[in-house]
Amino acid sequence: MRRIGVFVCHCGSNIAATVDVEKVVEAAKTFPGVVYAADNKYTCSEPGQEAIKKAIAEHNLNRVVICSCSPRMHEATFRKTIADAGLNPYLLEIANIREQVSWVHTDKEKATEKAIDLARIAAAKAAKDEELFTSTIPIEKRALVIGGGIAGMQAALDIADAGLQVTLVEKESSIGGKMVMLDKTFPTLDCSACISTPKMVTLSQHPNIELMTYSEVTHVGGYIGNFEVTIKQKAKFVNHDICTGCGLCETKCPAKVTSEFDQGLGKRPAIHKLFAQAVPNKPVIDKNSCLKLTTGKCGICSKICPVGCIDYEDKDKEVTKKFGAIVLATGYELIDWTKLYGEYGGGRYDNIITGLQFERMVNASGPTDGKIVRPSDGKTPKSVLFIKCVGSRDVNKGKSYCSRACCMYTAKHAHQVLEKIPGAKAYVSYMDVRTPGKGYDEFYMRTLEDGAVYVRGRISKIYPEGEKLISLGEDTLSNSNVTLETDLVVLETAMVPNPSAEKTAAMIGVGRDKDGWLQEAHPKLRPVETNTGGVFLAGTCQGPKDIPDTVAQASAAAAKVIGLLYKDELETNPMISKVDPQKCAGCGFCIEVCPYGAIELVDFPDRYQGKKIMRKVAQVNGGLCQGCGACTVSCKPGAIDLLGFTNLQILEEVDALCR
Amino acid sequence: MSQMQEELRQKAKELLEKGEVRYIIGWGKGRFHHRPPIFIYQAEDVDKLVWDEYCVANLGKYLLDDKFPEGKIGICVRGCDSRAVVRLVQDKQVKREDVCLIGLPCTGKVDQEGRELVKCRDCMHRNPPVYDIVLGEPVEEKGNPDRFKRVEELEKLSSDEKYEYWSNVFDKCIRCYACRNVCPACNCRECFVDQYRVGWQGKQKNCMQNQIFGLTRAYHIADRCIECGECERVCPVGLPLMELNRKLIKDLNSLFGPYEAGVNPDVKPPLGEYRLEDPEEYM
Amino acid sequence: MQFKKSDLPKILDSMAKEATVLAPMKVKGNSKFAPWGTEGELDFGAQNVLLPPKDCLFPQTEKMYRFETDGLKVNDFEVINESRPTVLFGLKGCDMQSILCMDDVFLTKGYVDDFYKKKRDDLLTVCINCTTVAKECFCDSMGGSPNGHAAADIQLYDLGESYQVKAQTEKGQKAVDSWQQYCNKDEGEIKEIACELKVDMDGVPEKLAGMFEHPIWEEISRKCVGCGICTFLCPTCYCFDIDTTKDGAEGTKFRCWDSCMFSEYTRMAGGHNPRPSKKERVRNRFLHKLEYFKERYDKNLCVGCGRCVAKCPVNLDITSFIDQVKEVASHE
Amino acid sequence: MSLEEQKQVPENWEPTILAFCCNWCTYAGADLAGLNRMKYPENVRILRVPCSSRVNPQFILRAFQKGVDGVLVAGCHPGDCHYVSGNYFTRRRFLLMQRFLEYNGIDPRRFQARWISGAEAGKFRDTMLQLCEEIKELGPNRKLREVK
Repeated sequence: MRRIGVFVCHCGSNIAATVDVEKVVEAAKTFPGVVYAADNKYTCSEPGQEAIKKAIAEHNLNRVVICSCSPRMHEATFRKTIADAGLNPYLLEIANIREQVSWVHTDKEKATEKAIDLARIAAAKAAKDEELFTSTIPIEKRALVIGGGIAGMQAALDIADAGLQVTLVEKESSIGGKMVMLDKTFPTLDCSACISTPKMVTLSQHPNIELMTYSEVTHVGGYIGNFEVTIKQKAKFVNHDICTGCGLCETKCPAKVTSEFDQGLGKRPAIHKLFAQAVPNKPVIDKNSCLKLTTGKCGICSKICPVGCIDYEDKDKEVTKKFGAIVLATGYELIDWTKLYGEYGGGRYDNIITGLQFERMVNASGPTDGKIVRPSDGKTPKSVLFIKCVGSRDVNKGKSYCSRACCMYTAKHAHQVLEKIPGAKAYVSYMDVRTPGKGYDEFYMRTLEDGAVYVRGRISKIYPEGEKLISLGEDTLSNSNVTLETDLVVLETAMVPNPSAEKTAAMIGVGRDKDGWLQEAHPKLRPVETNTGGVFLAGTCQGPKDIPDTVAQASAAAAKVIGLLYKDELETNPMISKVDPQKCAGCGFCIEVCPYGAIELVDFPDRYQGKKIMRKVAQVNGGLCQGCGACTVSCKPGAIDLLGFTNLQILEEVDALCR
Repeated sequence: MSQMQEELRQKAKELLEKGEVRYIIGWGKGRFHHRPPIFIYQAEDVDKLVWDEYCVANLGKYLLDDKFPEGKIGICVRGCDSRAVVRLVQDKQVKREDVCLIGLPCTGKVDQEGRELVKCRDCMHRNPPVYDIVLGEPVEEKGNPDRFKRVEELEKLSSDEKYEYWSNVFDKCIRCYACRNVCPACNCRECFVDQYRVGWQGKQKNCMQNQIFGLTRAYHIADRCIECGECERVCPVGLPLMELNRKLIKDLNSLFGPYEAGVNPDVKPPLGEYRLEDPEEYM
Repeated sequence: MQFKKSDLPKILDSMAKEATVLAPMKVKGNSKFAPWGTEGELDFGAQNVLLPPKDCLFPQTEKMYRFETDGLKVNDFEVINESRPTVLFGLKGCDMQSILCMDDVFLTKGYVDDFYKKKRDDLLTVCINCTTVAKECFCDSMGGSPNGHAAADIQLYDLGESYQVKAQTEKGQKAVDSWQQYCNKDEGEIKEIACELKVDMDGVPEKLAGMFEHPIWEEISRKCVGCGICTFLCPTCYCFDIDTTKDGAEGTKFRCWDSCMFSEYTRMAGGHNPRPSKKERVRNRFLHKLEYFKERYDKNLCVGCGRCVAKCPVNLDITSFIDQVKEVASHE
Repeated sequence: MSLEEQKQVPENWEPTILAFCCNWCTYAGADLAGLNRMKYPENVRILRVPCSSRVNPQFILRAFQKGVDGVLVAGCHPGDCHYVSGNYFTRRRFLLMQRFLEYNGIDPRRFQARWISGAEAGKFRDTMLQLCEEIKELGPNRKLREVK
């Protein structure tokens, strides 16, 4: 039998000035199931809470209604109060008669009437309150970081420094990502390698970090605190346990292919380190270009290796590990401009390169040893045109968004041309210049002072004429057509999500936005969390960023991971959806609308037409469900219901309101 | 028609003899003009199968009586039956591999006076969109029957006129739930009307309660109604139930893009998904 | 004694002054016994009106009592048993027979249902014989007749231009007395007709008694869709459910028709259902109509009105079933 | 009772308006309106739900049946849903439901939906004012209403 107690708060004069509290108490006494009603000057105060506890004991109350301020204010307080009195904390309802009555109304009679209504609604709901229990799930105190670029490295280091175990998975043979490809970083012009390689080394030597390069995540199961992840370690054909990284094999390997790291500007052997300072600093054999592995003839590296670490029989291996949290740091790629910009030759002209190729060129350890040259003839260009927003901010061509870092690195590129090639001309074709960072605008101004010529307008066509490239465009500031004759054109292309992120995100259940960037839980308030509990985002996988923002976000993601993994177990919210398997027909509509992937179909043993059968029914994962209730409406028979806000309760509330 | 019937019996015989299906759901002879559903297990019984202009009942729903069959079920499907099966498969109530769809292109059915049934008048798929075997030649589709005409007429009425119209309709309802029970979109294990503990719906038979039932049922099947018109056909008091269903279908199409339930097994019902660019009226 | 058909409205008018006169009518596309005076037209055609007359004795929804609670106590309790004099005019023999079945259930064997009794006591029944029959009619196979019913308070015979009047009870006589101004003393020839649809009920109840486990149930129930058309259109189906509406502290208990064809009809609070599938439900309905009731009250609970035969969406036809039973019985 | 008779507005009639508010945005917006002592009519009764997507269209039918004169469903702005996508489903469901109710003779002003954030106390107040004014103009709702 429901025995409801109603407690009406004066809140000093906050409520009592506009609501006749005694009248509310008297009315409450007549509500169905109500056996006790009283008022209190300040219900949330110590004596107020004691009065509730006393009444629960004396009147054997088993449901409590408090008419006071917003539940957003004191729900937690009063749940604790009734729990102290021995009641389940979820047998409480709050009627908000302050924010929604006394503070917004002036007519005392009408306000009192409304307060009585709200109390009646709360009592009707309370009558259908059921005991709810939080459950706990243990947490695996190990984090997985997917992606070994600057974001992944920063996150892994921060988590490891906090004393937690981290596994970092990188698909390339070395960590470092895009940042180690760069020459200098804006706006301070410090050498990119100089600031990133020490991090790489620290990471590889960190006692709490397990580094898995040349590896990919192939399956993710489980949920927050308890992910089960399968990682494929690709065959390296080099036993890294023995290899000393001497590099002799690389010098002798006869197979030479285009270097991915150098963006196609240089060559590399089949057995290779990704770059000189690679971590781990040991080579792998690219099985697609190795002569031994493709034709069976060669085997030079094996013959010359001083320690005998070459193993042509090496196979891909899969390991499964448990993790409590996952950081996605899958990074970006550059948009393939050749498919989009036929008017720039679509890749047919050697002397049109991308910004990243420019970075490799200008990098002292790059394919040209730091010299800016024309790929066609190796000559030093006397004039260079940089075109910004290639594929960015142009829905017709590429992407609608701004790639954020290009304005600044273009300024850097122009600066480098002017610095490295005396007397050279640097032109920049731009739509806008966006420099909202510390020291950014100053850097841009400096580039202008250096003599870079900024032309506002898009380039509509580029074609070669003799040794030169002719670029046609418009100067929208002077409203005139411009023709630029330069030796080299650099396209500052849009960032796009790393294509491998799509598969990884789908495995984990992280959403992607319209452009494929991974979706954060809230653009403002939860920028590094995802809608899948225990999965966080770092760096450009979430959207275009420069290095400072990437590092900041990586540290933020690390902080979230640390906060999660420092708990021993996770308390689940008991106000989540629950399936009645008898009613559930297993249609799976709820699965479609669940933003958290918290519902799955499971086998349910049942009898059907006299036969014992297994049928599918929905089941809610308490670790993933956040209690929104979207599923409840998708379920026509109401087989899935939201505890704490059940269909029955809301119908009772509606009925009570209409009295 | 009789040639098709012969072909159907031959095919049924073959399927049963070869053991490709355990039984076949089709239409048989009833009293007067009725062609009630029948269930043929033996090859020698195939001559009980009838295919003529009186085969009106939608057979799809019978699959729910044998959700875990001990062999394949053969089922005769016109366009509407085929769509019913597709919906049941999409709702995971029937496994596609458990059924063998015997497609029968259909030129419309008639009542005992020989008049074309209302449900056939607005048919969009006379040929089964999904089938395993198809008999006879494809028939010409109706093109674009003006199936929203009545809805558009009703939309033009004033609020009060609309309400009066529907009150008169629902006043007649006797709550026999035949509409629900024949509907292939209604495949809940326990209908909301039967959940007396939750109390979605009162058991009283009065205009308001009938209206709540009618509106709720229509909304429940909004994105699953295959427009077979069975609800309207079986209604003993002749309620124009498709005028409700078609309104929802019309709006779903105009709000969220073209959609026809049960035609393409890969297209999801529109209320189970959303687009960021959906119409915005609530700012 | 006779009166002209053209005087019928006047007679109905005069009766309607003191009672609710229900007559078979077409009202806004609906075919039912409607109060005389409702906008619509009288319908004495061959086909029965769609909705049976049982609603006036046993309403589809009937308020029983009202109560009020205060906290945990019930304060106020009031039985609602409203009735007013009612005339059921223009009953066919089958529907009249159905009222006798209902009387057996609600008034005999030591059990009297007050709600029913009050309405029954207030009821005057006026039968008219059938001059044509619909193809689904088979009342004369079920112990009734299209030519009238002896239990009606008043029996009218259709003579073409006029009705011949026969008062069969005291109550009927009293009513007929008040029609004197429209009546003359003529006697006409009454034509008798018979149903075209015939079933042979001979020995069927007895045979059915031994057929509870027979495979026939499995077979015939396959096509049943489990709707309530047959039970709600049946003039003799009397199953009901009792439920409560609550409005805060006030509440009303009411009873409403239920159908044994609904899957949840026999479902118990714990979830167990003794009639879990269509087979058990169809079996129960047919056995109730043709065997159980006969055993208890010595009447068929099917009166042959033909409504279910005409309206079942899948032609699950009781007459065909009886034919089938006859066949089964002959060689098993 | 005919519709004409039903149109009689009882003396001193005040509309009852039900507002389903999501916990994270609109309910917070209502609280903020309170904190700022903004005034709006007493006719509105708020029911708190975790998300607007928790609101079953059947609740709306029930409200009209039990005598509510107007219903509001309010939640976070698109893109701001605390539960990611709930309000997008709300939007689809209620765009359809609103038209369906209108088709059945319920004036669309009696059933509205709005996006009101936790910061939009002013919008909350304005919505309440507008809703009350519109419903007052429409008079008591008798449609779908249970006869007591």
